[in-house]
Amino acid sequence: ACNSEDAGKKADKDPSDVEVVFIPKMTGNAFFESGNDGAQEMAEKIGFNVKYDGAPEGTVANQVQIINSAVNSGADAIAISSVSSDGLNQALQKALDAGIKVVTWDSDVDPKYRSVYINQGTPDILGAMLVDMAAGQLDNPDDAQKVAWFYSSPTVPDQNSWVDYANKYMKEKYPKWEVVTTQFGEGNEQKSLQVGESILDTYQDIDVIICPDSTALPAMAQAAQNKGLNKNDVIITGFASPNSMRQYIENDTIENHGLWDVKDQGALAVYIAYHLALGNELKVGDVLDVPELGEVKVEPNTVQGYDYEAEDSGIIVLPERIVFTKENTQEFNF
Amino acid sequence: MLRKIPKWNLVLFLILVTEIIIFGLLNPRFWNIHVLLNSFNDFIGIAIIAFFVTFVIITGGIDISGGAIIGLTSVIVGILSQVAGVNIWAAVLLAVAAGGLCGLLNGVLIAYARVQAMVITLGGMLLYSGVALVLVGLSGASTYEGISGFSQGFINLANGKLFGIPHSVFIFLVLLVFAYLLLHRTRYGRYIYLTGINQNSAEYSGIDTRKIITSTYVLSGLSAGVAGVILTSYLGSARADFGAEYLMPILTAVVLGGTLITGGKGGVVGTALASIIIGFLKLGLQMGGIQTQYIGLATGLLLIISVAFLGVPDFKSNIKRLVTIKKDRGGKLNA
Amino acid sequence: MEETKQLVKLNDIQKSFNKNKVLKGVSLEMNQSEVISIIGGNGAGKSTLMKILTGVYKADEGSIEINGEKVTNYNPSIAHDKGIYLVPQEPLLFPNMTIEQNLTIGFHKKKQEVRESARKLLEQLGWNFDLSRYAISLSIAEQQQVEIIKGLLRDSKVLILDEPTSSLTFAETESLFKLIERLKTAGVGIFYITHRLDEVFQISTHAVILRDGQVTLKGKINEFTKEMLIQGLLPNGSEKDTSHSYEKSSINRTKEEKILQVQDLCGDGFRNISFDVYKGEVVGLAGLVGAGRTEIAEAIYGINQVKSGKVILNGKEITHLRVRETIESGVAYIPEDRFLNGIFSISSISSNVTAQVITKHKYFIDKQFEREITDEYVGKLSIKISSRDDEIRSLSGGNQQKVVISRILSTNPQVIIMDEPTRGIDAAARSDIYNIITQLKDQGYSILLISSDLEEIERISDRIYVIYRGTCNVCLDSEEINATNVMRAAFGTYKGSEKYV
Amino acid sequence: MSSLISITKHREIRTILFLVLLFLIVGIVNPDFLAISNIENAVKNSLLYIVLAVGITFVLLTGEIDISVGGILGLSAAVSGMFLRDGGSVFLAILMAIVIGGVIGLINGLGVTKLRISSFIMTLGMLEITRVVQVIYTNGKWVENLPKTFKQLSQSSILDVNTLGIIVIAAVILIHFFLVNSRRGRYFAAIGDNQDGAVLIGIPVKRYKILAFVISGICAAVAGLIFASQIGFISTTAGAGIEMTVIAAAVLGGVSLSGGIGSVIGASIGAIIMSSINSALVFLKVPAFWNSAISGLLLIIIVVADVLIVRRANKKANKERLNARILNYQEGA
Ligand SMILES: Nc1ncnc2c1ncn2[C@@H]1O[C@H](COP(=O)(O)OP(=O)(O)OP(=O)(O)O)[C@@H](O)[C@H]1O
Ligand SMILES: Nc1ncnc2c1ncn2[C@@H]1O[C@H](COP(=O)(O)OP(=O)(O)OP(=O)(O)O)[C@@H](O)[C@H]1O
Ligand SMILES: [Mg+2]
Ligand SMILES: [Mg+2]
Repeated sequence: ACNSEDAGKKADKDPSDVEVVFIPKMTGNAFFESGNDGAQEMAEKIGFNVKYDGAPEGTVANQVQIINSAVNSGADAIAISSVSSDGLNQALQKALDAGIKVVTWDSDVDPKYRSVYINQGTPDILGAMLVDMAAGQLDNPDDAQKVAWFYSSPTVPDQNSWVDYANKYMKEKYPKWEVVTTQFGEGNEQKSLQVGESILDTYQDIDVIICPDSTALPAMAQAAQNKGLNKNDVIITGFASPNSMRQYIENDTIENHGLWDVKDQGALAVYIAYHLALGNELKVGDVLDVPELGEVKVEPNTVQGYDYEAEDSGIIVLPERIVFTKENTQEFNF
Repeated sequence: MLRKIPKWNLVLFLILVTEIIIFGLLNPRFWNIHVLLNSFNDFIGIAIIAFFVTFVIITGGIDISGGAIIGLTSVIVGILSQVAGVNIWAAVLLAVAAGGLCGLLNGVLIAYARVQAMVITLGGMLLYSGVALVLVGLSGASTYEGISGFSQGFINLANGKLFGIPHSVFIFLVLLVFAYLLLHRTRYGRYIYLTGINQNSAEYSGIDTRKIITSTYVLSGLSAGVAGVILTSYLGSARADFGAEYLMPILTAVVLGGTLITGGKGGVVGTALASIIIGFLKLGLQMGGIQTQYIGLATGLLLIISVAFLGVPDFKSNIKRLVTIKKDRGGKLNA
Repeated sequence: MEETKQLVKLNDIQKSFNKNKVLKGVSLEMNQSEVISIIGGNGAGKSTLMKILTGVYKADEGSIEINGEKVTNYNPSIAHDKGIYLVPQEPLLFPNMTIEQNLTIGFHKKKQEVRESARKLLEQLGWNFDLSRYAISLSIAEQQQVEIIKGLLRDSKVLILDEPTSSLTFAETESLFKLIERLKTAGVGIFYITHRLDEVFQISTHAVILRDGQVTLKGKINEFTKEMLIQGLLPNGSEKDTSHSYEKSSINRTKEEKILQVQDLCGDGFRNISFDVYKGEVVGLAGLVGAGRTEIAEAIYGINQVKSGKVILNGKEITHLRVRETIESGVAYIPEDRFLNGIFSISSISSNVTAQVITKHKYFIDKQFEREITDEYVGKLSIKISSRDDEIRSLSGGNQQKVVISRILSTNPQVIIMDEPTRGIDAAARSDIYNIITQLKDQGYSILLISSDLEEIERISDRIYVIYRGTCNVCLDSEEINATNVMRAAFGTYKGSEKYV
Repeated sequence: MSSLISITKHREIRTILFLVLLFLIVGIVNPDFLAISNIENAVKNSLLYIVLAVGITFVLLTGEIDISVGGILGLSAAVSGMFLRDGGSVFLAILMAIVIGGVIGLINGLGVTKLRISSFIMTLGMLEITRVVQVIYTNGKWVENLPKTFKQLSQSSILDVNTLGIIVIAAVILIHFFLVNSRRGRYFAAIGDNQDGAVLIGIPVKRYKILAFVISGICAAVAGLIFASQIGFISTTAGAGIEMTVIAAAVLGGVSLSGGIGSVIGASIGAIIMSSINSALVFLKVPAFWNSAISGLLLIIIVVADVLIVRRANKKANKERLNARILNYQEGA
């Protein structure tokens, strides 16, 4: 790695001198591991270095520590999926002061502290998507339905924000739907399975269970399978990687689930970080041609509802989100 | 003079020095004194709780609720100052006091009802982190966004520098000296040891062991409260899940520091050295290019190997014995 | 008569702990039907030698022959197979098991058989136990009894009794001796460790004196006199007088004030206890094992609850005070169960000694002061240590007891309650302690002595109250004190003088 | 009254009472909780904890502690899971898991007995190591898509009762009788009760301690298999933090952390309580952010209540025994 202080001057430095630290919320989670796969592939193709660094527990203090170490060890850029919208501010400020470029992906921070956010979709897009995936399976979606939310914990920002929007959306579009419970699995498989089974036992007339969490969804599906239920008895959907859900789609436990191409997201995040680290600038409205991924456009922060507007701070929204069904699940590997 | 320093602390000191040398060779930036001093910020929470969990463990107990108390106090600071509009420093005091109160509950149940400490503090851990969530839920603040917008003065508490040295280093030192004097120089400290070695004998000697035991949990709770405040200041945000991952690191620092998990032996200097060792280990490996998720391997090995070294006064001869024992077994099998 | 068979032979056994050379080449042999008494000062290495014989410790040098065969790779389980069993000095029962489980564990015999033979044995000894009691509820004396039973049940060929009688009273000791006699005729060899020289002459066939890790005297018992044994115990050339030279200096009670008054005290395990202790007096509390003496002492001290009645110290009532307050008002207590309630095993000798005096300091600990106090008592009681910073658990049993006594003495109390203070203490130290008692008396301190050693309690008490099944109906004045009276009273059959009934 | 006290003398029975109480209280709020199917479910869901608790009980009885069980669980589940996913035979996978658990247990045991490392430190270190080894072995990936046949192992039933449940419960009862009635079985508790005493009567203390760690390791590995079979996928943090829950379960069931006291049946019931609390909270229909606070409170109330009951009973028995010796003593006199 080169000295970060003069990073800005050398726009034409060698790719192999650039180190991007790619930080997931936590390690050991299929979603982030897939993002890392995409990031590593991109790095290999272009020739820069990506260091994947995260802790098994996704906590603010751990991320701060990892950011600090990245600064200390002389990284050039950081691409991070943040566990907290405000807890990383001090650490990121230090990174920026040290001349390090900051890109966020998956989960954003205060836009003051990063250049670009690689967004899989704004909370309203994703919230609506969750509801629509369930509604699409119903013959009469306007009828009354009993809905349960099941995800990781009340403290994670992104899942909670999707659910917030989804609840609003539900009220407008399907006013007869009723949320009967919101449960948490703490990202723990055993507990998720157990809570999943308990949901089915406690609310025996439940119609829809939405699980926007990569542990809760497969556990919920397994719980339904254990109880001998399938997609005709209860609708289970949510966000998780296709690899973890394929079997449940194939054996008809669930009809569909969604996600965005997290490999692309990871790849894009590290590429943008690399691009900035080379000394390039990205302004709102710029269009950049990314190898393999095509053209992307930098949108203003306002698309996510932020007030902060600066030339060099913007959002790139991933073009598409995928709904996985029996037809297409084989086509993905992450 | 050297003989007066406990052997284990010397070993820890040597480990620390070795660590600094090796990591510096891997990445010379590690030798930058500012890098090292700044890294105190990242383990200060663990260290100051570990100082007082050392007290608890010496009395023969254990306290695993410290991490949860961090979250609770952080939320209390946040809600009081940002939602209820209480003066930030008053909020800080109240939060630390709340930490002490949690410790008091642990302590009373453990010392007076004589319930096993591990279970009470495990229950406490769930309870306090649960209460933190409930508080946030009831206060109307969003549970997942964290409460921020603290005054610069408060943010400076952990982020500021004095003579170019981060505040956290001073906080570390002040609390270390305080804990050291309390444990190793006062009558109270002596009572902690005696209680931990043999509570009966201590009772017969007129020591009010239950008060002593309770007080150590209160101290531990207070220190977790302080850690919660510092972490909130450092991160500029108050969240219920702060500190959740500190459970094992705190215990690791205490036991690597040479404190006997069964009580009666140990000290805060060891704990302090051990927390620096673990902190630097993490930093050094990260700077050396190792992914954080693999660092557990290093801590695990460090723990086992160094303690094997400690537990056996003459390590070499023990290895020898191990070998010979195996030989003996072989012999028996043949017979 | 059959020719006697050699059971055990120890050749040149050496053993060190760290750098402390404990046994410096000890050789011993034992034949069938021998009772060999091993005597020696505290820390001489007696227990260590016996632990080596049973495989608990490994000798550094030397060899062990059992039934004429050299043993290698020795361990306790082999020792048991060969019929060697050790009844340890400190009872090592399993507290959370019942007595019966304690007796059967590790035993190859069927439970039913063990139960049967245990019952028989108890009958022979005249001891009384509910086998379903948990060991944790036993007093130290009872634990010792159970350990002894455990040893006797084993049908061992070599039985080692390490100070078995140290907390037994005369009655229990008598019945034990009868049984030892019977075992002896059955051909069992017995190593008997004791500090009570009278017992040596009573039961042993041979005596061995161990001093500083070496055998200094060895031979048939009838070749020795008590004086010779005492002489053998002393370091070469030393002329210290260690006979139990205790001079009773009876005080005139009418002139002195009552320092401790116990009035109609009731609690769990005792009822309507009343007695007085005058200034400068040694009052004995005698009784059988389980009579309730310890309970009374602990009630006075504030450990146990008092249901009714009063304890008055110097005219001030101290009945319901907590331990700390009792200590502050001037009462000290040497607990009976040293291991459970006395020592801080992994703490240094010096902090064991000073655990109580440091209350006098305000906030900080004065290390210099600690050193001085420790050195003073190590000297006074001739405690055998290698460094005052050593852990107390590395000391021999007797030396640990001396440390506990030092702790109590260092607080300068007005009344000292001593519960079996000389348990496990050697003759020399015993006279040291008696000397201290004399000094304390002279300074106007008073002592309440609970002792199972008949000779001791007889010799140094000015008066003796005898406890019988939780009640106190007999007080023996100094002219009434003699073995027979004490014994009778302990069995509840004393009719002599009516004045205290 | 006295019969009630004598009932509560048995630790296991007390724990069962707590369990029944828990079910009744939740049942009052939501009668569905008392449905047979749910009770069966509760047992099924706690099988994993039961197996872990049984293993850890061996270690706790000897006066040591094993906090590496979560790591062993994860590692053995991941290794055998990957083997199964790639088409390996179920039998071999089970064997592999058991070997892994046994070997790690053996290392723990050797470290504790031969190198004299305190078991807390040894197993804490091992916990960290096994976690990382799992990450390295799986390359940080989840193990997914386990074959159906394997997942069915935990779901099959005889006469409508979960087969695995029957096996585990039968095993627990057998182990209980081994520990209580057999000569060797009692050695475990004896060692924790009084180690010096155990040495003296010739118990090979070290060997039994090593054995306890090996048993605990194997149990953790078996729990890993149950985990894989019941849940169907294995993340790299599988079983994280489970050690504390299991220790709490054992303690709840009357196992002492200082050794010598406890039974596997008690520990198993404790495990059912610990895992039922999770489901109970869903049945109670309180907002989920109360869950953690309520389960903490419940745990504290149960252990404190239990300790107070025992203390009272012990005090009373002690008093009676002491007073029985007093001459002419009458109750109330
Ligand atoms: N485990 C040990 N570690 C270190 N030193 C020990 C240990 N056991 C005994 N010693 C030392 O060995 C010496 C002999 O002890 P031992 O217990 O054999 O004496 P003893 O003759 O039985 O004395 P006592 O009459 O007091 O019981 C003592 O000085 C003691 O300090
Ligand atoms: N720690 C204890 N826990 C429970 N019961 C105890 C305890 N200590 C003693 N006891 C009980 O108290 C009874 C009375 O014993 P105590 O020690 O008071 O008798 P003593 O007269 O002092 O006899 P000794 O000659 O043994 O000293 C004992 O039989 C024992 O059952
Ligand atoms: Mg001895
Ligand atoms: Mg007594």
